[in-house]
Amino acid sequence: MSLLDVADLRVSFATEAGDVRAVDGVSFSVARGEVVALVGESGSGKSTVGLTLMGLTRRLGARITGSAALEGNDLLGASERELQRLRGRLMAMVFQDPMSSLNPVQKVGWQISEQIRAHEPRVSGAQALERAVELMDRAGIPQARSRVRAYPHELSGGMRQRVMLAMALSCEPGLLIADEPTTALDVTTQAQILAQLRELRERTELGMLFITHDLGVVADIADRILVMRAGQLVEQGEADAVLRAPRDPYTQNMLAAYAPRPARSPRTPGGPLLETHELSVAFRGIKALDGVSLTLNEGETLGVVGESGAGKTTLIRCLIRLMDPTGGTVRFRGQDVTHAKRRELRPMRRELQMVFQDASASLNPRRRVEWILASGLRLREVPRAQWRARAADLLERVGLRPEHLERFPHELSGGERQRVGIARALSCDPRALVLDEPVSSLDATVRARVLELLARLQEESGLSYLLVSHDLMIVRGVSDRVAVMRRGRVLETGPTEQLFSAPQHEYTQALLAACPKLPGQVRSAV
Amino acid sequence: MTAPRPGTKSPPAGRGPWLLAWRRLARSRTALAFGGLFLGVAVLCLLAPVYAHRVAHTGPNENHITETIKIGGKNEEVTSPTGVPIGPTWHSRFFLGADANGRDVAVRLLYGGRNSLEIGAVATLITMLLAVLIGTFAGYFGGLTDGLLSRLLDVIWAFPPVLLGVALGVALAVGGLDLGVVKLTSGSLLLPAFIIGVVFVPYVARPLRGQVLSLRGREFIDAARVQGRGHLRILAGELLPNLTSTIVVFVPLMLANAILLEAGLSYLGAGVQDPNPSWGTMLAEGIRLTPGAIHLVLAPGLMLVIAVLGVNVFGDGLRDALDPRAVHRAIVMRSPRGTQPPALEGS
Amino acid sequence: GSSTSSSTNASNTGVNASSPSVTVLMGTAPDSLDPALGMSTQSYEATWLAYTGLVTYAHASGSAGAQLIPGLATALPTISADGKTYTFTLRKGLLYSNGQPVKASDFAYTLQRAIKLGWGNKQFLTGHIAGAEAFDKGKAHSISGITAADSSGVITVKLTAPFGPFLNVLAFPAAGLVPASTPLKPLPSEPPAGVGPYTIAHVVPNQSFEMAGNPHWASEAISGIPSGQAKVQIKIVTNNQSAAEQVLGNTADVFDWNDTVPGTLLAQVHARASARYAQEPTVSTEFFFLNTQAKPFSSQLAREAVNYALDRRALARLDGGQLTPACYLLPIGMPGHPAGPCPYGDPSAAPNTAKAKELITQSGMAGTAVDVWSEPHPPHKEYADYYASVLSAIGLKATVKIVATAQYPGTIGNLKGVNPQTGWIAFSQDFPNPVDFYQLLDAESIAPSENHNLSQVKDPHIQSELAALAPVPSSQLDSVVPKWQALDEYTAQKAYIAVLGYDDVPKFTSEHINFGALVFHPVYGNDWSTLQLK
Amino acid sequence: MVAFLARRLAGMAAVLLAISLLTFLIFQVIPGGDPAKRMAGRLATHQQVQDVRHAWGFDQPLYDQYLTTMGKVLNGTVVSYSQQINVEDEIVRSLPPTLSLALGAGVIWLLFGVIFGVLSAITSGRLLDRSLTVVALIGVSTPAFFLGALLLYYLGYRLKLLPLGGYVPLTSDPWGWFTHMLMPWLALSVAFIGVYARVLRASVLDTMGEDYVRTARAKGLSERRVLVRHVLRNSLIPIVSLWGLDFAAVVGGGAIVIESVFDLHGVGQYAAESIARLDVPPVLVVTLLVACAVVVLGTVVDILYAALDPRIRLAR
Ligand SMILES: Nc1ncnc2c1ncn2[C@@H]1O[C@H](COP(=O)(O)OP(=O)(O)OP(=O)(O)O)[C@@H](O)[C@H]1O
Ligand SMILES: Nc1ncnc2c1ncn2[C@@H]1O[C@H](COP(=O)(O)OP(=O)(O)OP(=O)(O)O)[C@@H](O)[C@H]1O
Ligand SMILES: [Mg+2]
Ligand SMILES: [Mg+2]
Repeated sequence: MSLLDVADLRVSFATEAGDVRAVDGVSFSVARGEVVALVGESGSGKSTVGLTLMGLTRRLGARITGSAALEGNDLLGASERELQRLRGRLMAMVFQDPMSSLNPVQKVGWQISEQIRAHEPRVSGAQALERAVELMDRAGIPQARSRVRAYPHELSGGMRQRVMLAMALSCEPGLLIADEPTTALDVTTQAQILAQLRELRERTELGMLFITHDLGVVADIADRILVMRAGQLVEQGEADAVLRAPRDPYTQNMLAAYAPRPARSPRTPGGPLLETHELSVAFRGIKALDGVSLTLNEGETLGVVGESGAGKTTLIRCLIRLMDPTGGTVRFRGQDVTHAKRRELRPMRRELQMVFQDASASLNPRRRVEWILASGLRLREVPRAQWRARAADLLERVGLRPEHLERFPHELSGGERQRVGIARALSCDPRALVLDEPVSSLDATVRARVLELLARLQEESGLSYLLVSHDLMIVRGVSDRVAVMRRGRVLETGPTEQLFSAPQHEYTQALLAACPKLPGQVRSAV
Repeated sequence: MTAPRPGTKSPPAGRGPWLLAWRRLARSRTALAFGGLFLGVAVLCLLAPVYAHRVAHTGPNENHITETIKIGGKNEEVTSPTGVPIGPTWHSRFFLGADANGRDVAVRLLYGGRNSLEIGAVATLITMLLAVLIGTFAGYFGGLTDGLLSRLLDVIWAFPPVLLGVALGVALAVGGLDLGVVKLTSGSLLLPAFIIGVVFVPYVARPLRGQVLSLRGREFIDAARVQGRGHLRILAGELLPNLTSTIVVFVPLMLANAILLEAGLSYLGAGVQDPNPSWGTMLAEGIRLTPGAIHLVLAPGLMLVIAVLGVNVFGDGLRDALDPRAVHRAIVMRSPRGTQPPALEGS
Repeated sequence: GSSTSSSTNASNTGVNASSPSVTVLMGTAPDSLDPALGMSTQSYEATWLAYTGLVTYAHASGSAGAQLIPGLATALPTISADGKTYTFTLRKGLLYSNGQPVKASDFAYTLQRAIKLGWGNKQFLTGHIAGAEAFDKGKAHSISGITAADSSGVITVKLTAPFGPFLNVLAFPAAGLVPASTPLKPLPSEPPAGVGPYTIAHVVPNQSFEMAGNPHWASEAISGIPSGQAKVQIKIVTNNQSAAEQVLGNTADVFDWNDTVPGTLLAQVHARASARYAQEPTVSTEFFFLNTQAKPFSSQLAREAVNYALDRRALARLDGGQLTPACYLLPIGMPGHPAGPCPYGDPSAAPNTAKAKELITQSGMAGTAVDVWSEPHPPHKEYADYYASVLSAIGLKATVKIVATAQYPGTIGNLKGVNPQTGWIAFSQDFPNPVDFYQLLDAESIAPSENHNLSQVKDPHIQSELAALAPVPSSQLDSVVPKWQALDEYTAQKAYIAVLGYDDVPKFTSEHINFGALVFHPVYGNDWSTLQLK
Repeated sequence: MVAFLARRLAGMAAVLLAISLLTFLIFQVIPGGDPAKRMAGRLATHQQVQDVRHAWGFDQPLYDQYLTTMGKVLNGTVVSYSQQINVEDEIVRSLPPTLSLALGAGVIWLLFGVIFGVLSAITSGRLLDRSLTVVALIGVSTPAFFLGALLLYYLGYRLKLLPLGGYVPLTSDPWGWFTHMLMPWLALSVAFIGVYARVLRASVLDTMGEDYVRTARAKGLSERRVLVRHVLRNSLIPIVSLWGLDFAAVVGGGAIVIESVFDLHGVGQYAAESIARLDVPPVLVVTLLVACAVVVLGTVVDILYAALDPRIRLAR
């Protein structure tokens, strides 16, 4: 007998721009102890399904039809009062963003025990808190007893996510809806959480609806897969079957995009272009960079990987002199960047451009694409009359159409925005680009296309890239050489294939081991 | 990682934020109605001379103390021997009654409105100009510039606005103010406008500074710096467009507050100088003559409330339209009676 | 003036702790309750009952109240033939309110203290008493012109030149004796001991004070000074409206005469309380000064035009009907007030605007710009508004200039600054002698930054008359009244000023008070020592 | 914390210095504002005025006058020019009415502001919300002295329900105190109620859209609990700080106009009368007092803010 039955679920939102059909006729079921993965590109309606089952889209003004039953309880027709009884006790949800999903002004222990007491009125406050400690402990939070008194902001992202998990499981629900529970985490933490969920399912027959766009994670945990696109289910089936032999063209595309790119054939690098020597940065005693020496050669791509907080962004900001290092130097074509005066810096700046991690934050939301591109052209003293044509050219180079010139950043998709970001960097006619996680905010299909674009530009104009990422797979596909960073230090550097097949440092080895893999993918090392 | 969150939907392509805001505003009928109300009052006030000549047949400063007028066949004195002025006649002459000097209240109300609105508008302009300059420079350059400008704001801030206004008003009432570029003579309407404008600067400059402070850390500013653009270019090209909606939101707010503060200062005798009427001075005179002549309080008071209410409701709608996701709602609506919380650092 | 004094019942034992209490509501707090500093009418109203000088005024209404009577002196002084030496004899056995005996030498100390603390009218002392100037400058340790023998009680005062109103000066509360042990510093909240039916107690500055009985008064009982029957509680209530309502509703007893019953309330007062409300004339004049040294009022025709054009009935209405229209500088109640008709027509009738316009045209001043100065206190601003509209109507171009009350005298009295053309001014008597008013037209009062002759009149006729009339002692004023009348008529003909009228003030009490018995004194207003509860 | 307080104190000293200088200078440049002329009497001669000027040190250089005055302010011996009464004593006497006014009105506006704001937010978009919005904005748009005059006229003169102004000490007559304060409280708080209702509405609506409120619902909490423990707990934080600052402003004379309308003899009225008399010392002291109150309460608010919102650390 299945735990959850959903039939012909349709959800639409009335917005200023008309109705948005977020979910458009979705039917599936989840059995006890089964993990069903819901995958699909951004905006396909995955979260809406989860939220609707929890009854949380009602107050957003959604129109909902179809049926959904959880252990015989009608979820869609239930009154708010009945839903309150079900939420947390029979079904629980873990939300995508653990920082914003916890109340910032309440202690985490209180937040967990609050749920327990809401459903079990006879439990005393102290008992509930005791259970919270236990739950947090089981969720793998070290020193749970003292951490119950912590506020959310005092915990790391991973710990916050585990608190969410502990909270969701506090009343031992039958169904857990997990909305991208690991997206915010680095690979090692992600692996730990996935292991916990697996263990939980074994132990408590927990049924799970696991929402994600990461196929690697799906392969790791799911029994069955549902693929969504534009509000509809385009494919569903056993996990292995879908991953090995996708039938729907969209799924095939997605898988293809995810598949790691073959390592590049090594090329002959030119002379050194950008060098750092013993670069150090300290923030109030914290060493964000601790003696980093790296070299980027002409025409090559240097990948820098490292977990969150490793100092990657700090490194990049020093390279382009958005920040002054506490020690060490940066040289660009032999010239000292670190101590250059503002006037000397200008020509260097043009040649050394940056692509930012968050494409939407790096584009002025109040300016049209044309203006954004023209601002670079103006600095090159291109006559005003040519701006528009040149801007259109640039767009073409990054695979966009001239009509995009008229748009504001918010009118572009994530991938398009990142392309504009690249076009802006190109507008200065640079020799080298430093790229801070240029694709990590994009979903898999778009990501692949942007990486392709970068490769093509490099072919065309011999640019050098310094590409920073926390994702090993990305770095692997595009880099000639790779450097691994941790806690402000470079642990090892080497040609891509060599580093991946024979990592020297044990941290690199751990990092590689933690990477989720699709079935059929051969682990390259360990 | 910022995957788009539910609730943010992409608007129709090709539309700028301004157009969208305008559309939202156009749909908010209450806001438009009240905006229209304010405009109506303003137009009415601009037509004061027409009313004075064609309808009331008297000017704003013409005294009719000892005259009598015919109402419904009866002769009535404009002011009684003990100085009590006639109430509303609802006729073309002395429609809203007379004041102690036997002047037509309706005529003065319209002329006074002109002055009140003019002061409000000029004061708002001064506030916005100074506040944008101070706020953006302090926020963008930080360091010493910020320190000095922020202390300056602190000083104006901690100075009780009404006391500052009255003190300045008294100080400048006779001699006027010589600013080098402009000379404000005593009795000039620009004088109270200038005082009010200065008093309100911190209320706008502080939030602007806070906003610039947070914008400064945004990546598109970094992007501009990476391109090697100069500070002023970045200020004007990148920052200012992002401040416009805040600025626009503040304009009606400040206009409303300026009109209110003008009334308060006039009540304390430091506002508009005689014989120029303003709603505030009329109110002050009216309050002196209550209870025998409540119309002298009600007429300017209600007119003032209607005009300010119009601005406020419109401003409220504008705020919603410009930023439905309510970044600006946190910008506290201010009254001249109080102060605004300083933008909290580190939040 | 309505009733005469009912006060000389010496059998009264004075005010003590068990006396009933009367509440006076006062709109403006006294500037200071220290007699050596107080200058405001509110201050005099209280201090003249607590600080009796060698001479004082009779406690009576109307012109009887302007009579000087012996106070702490046994009799009015003997004045030497040259008019420069005044000789007094102090009564015997007098005690201050704190029990200390009164000594003749205290008189000298009292005047020294007033001079040293900077009493605002000290020019009446330093300008006339021999040696006072030197004392003020610190060139002498005492005033050489004053001698006092404690044993005999004989006090002589020598003047530098005869000064008619000198006895009036000694009747100021500032000359009311205080013990020589009084500290030489302002004592606004613990006023010094004095001699009089009352002492000032429980002072909460700007909020309230009490006129309590003087425990030693009963034994002294100076004839002509009533002992009082009730304690007086004075509360400062800034809002005249509220104060008038309270008195009307009998929750307070006396409405201070310095305040105005709002015109809007007068109808009610007349209807409900006509038996306890009266409009009392004061010896004060409101006028517009006309600067004779500047256009347009350098032309006598233009000045006359103003006098013709003013509708004084309108001005009276602006003052809530509490202004008696008039055209002479010397007000009713001041010796020398002319009896004849006004040269510009009946001030209580319609103005002659046509004539005024004609005069302006004749004068050639038509179209001249005129600044009309006034202060914001009602109805002075309203006067100016009206006045400006009148000037505009007769062919001048008038602009109103309102200056904060505190700034006003300093602003208009500054010839180097604004040198005002015309503006409102009011003057109330310091003492019942016309010299007081004629300081305002005395050429010697013209000064570059402290100008008091705002019309800047430099008229030889006025100067010669003043020289003759000023030295006549107040006690012999009757003999020169016709001369004063003639002078004042001359002034009116020259149209040096445009008089609005004389101020009336309210005498208004609750029904608990014996209204008829309450004296309205021409110099000091409501005489609290004559307050009787029904 | 100590460093924070020290920095704030230093900042405060700087601000107070600037404010005192500014006040002092403003009064120096007032034409015809020479205090000596007023003190010398109405028909004083030039010589007399000079004497007063000398006696009071007005002929000393400006910085000297400033330093002497500030010295007296600091050791509490400064007296007013017009009455020569100790200014600090006078202010202490004026504090009870001002505190009564500020505290009472503060409680009223906080209470009703919160009630209206919450009502408005939970009925957002519906009729009640829209009517409350208009009512709140009417409140915001009404000058306090206009409202005060209307109250005085209708409740006082016409209906004779309440006294026509004045202040009765709480200690001598609690009921009298209450009836005398009622109208001033109302007149002062209405505008604030409007402001607070609007601010709280916005704040509640913002909070309602937060992810953690969704979490709270997902936990199966009752709607009331979600509202009180999660929404209000967070959205009241800005209100608390707002209240502190407004209170400071009102205590320090922000209620000048109301005190004058209702004749309360408070600090504000004292300041207003002193300005009218161009009496520098009281104005100086009141201004400094207000500035102190604003700065000190600003600091308290920041500390409170940090206590209420654990994310915020005291900075600067
Ligand atoms: N409250 C809402 N109002 C209007 N439209 C909404 C709302 N919530 C979601 N949508 C729209 O519904 C569609 C599906 O959104 P949903 O959040 O379910 O996508 P998703 O698959 O979870 O995407 P992601 O991977 O980015 O989280 C989107 O087009 C979104 O814009
Ligand atoms: N402005 C700053 N003040 C204090 N500490 C900082 C600051 N910026 C960075 N750090 C610290 O420096 C270290 C490196 O940060 P950095 O942003 O370079 O990491 P990263 O590798 O880019 O991480 P992520 O993948 O999360 O972006 C971190 O410990 C971070 O907390
Ligand atoms: Mg989602
Ligand atoms: Mg980073």
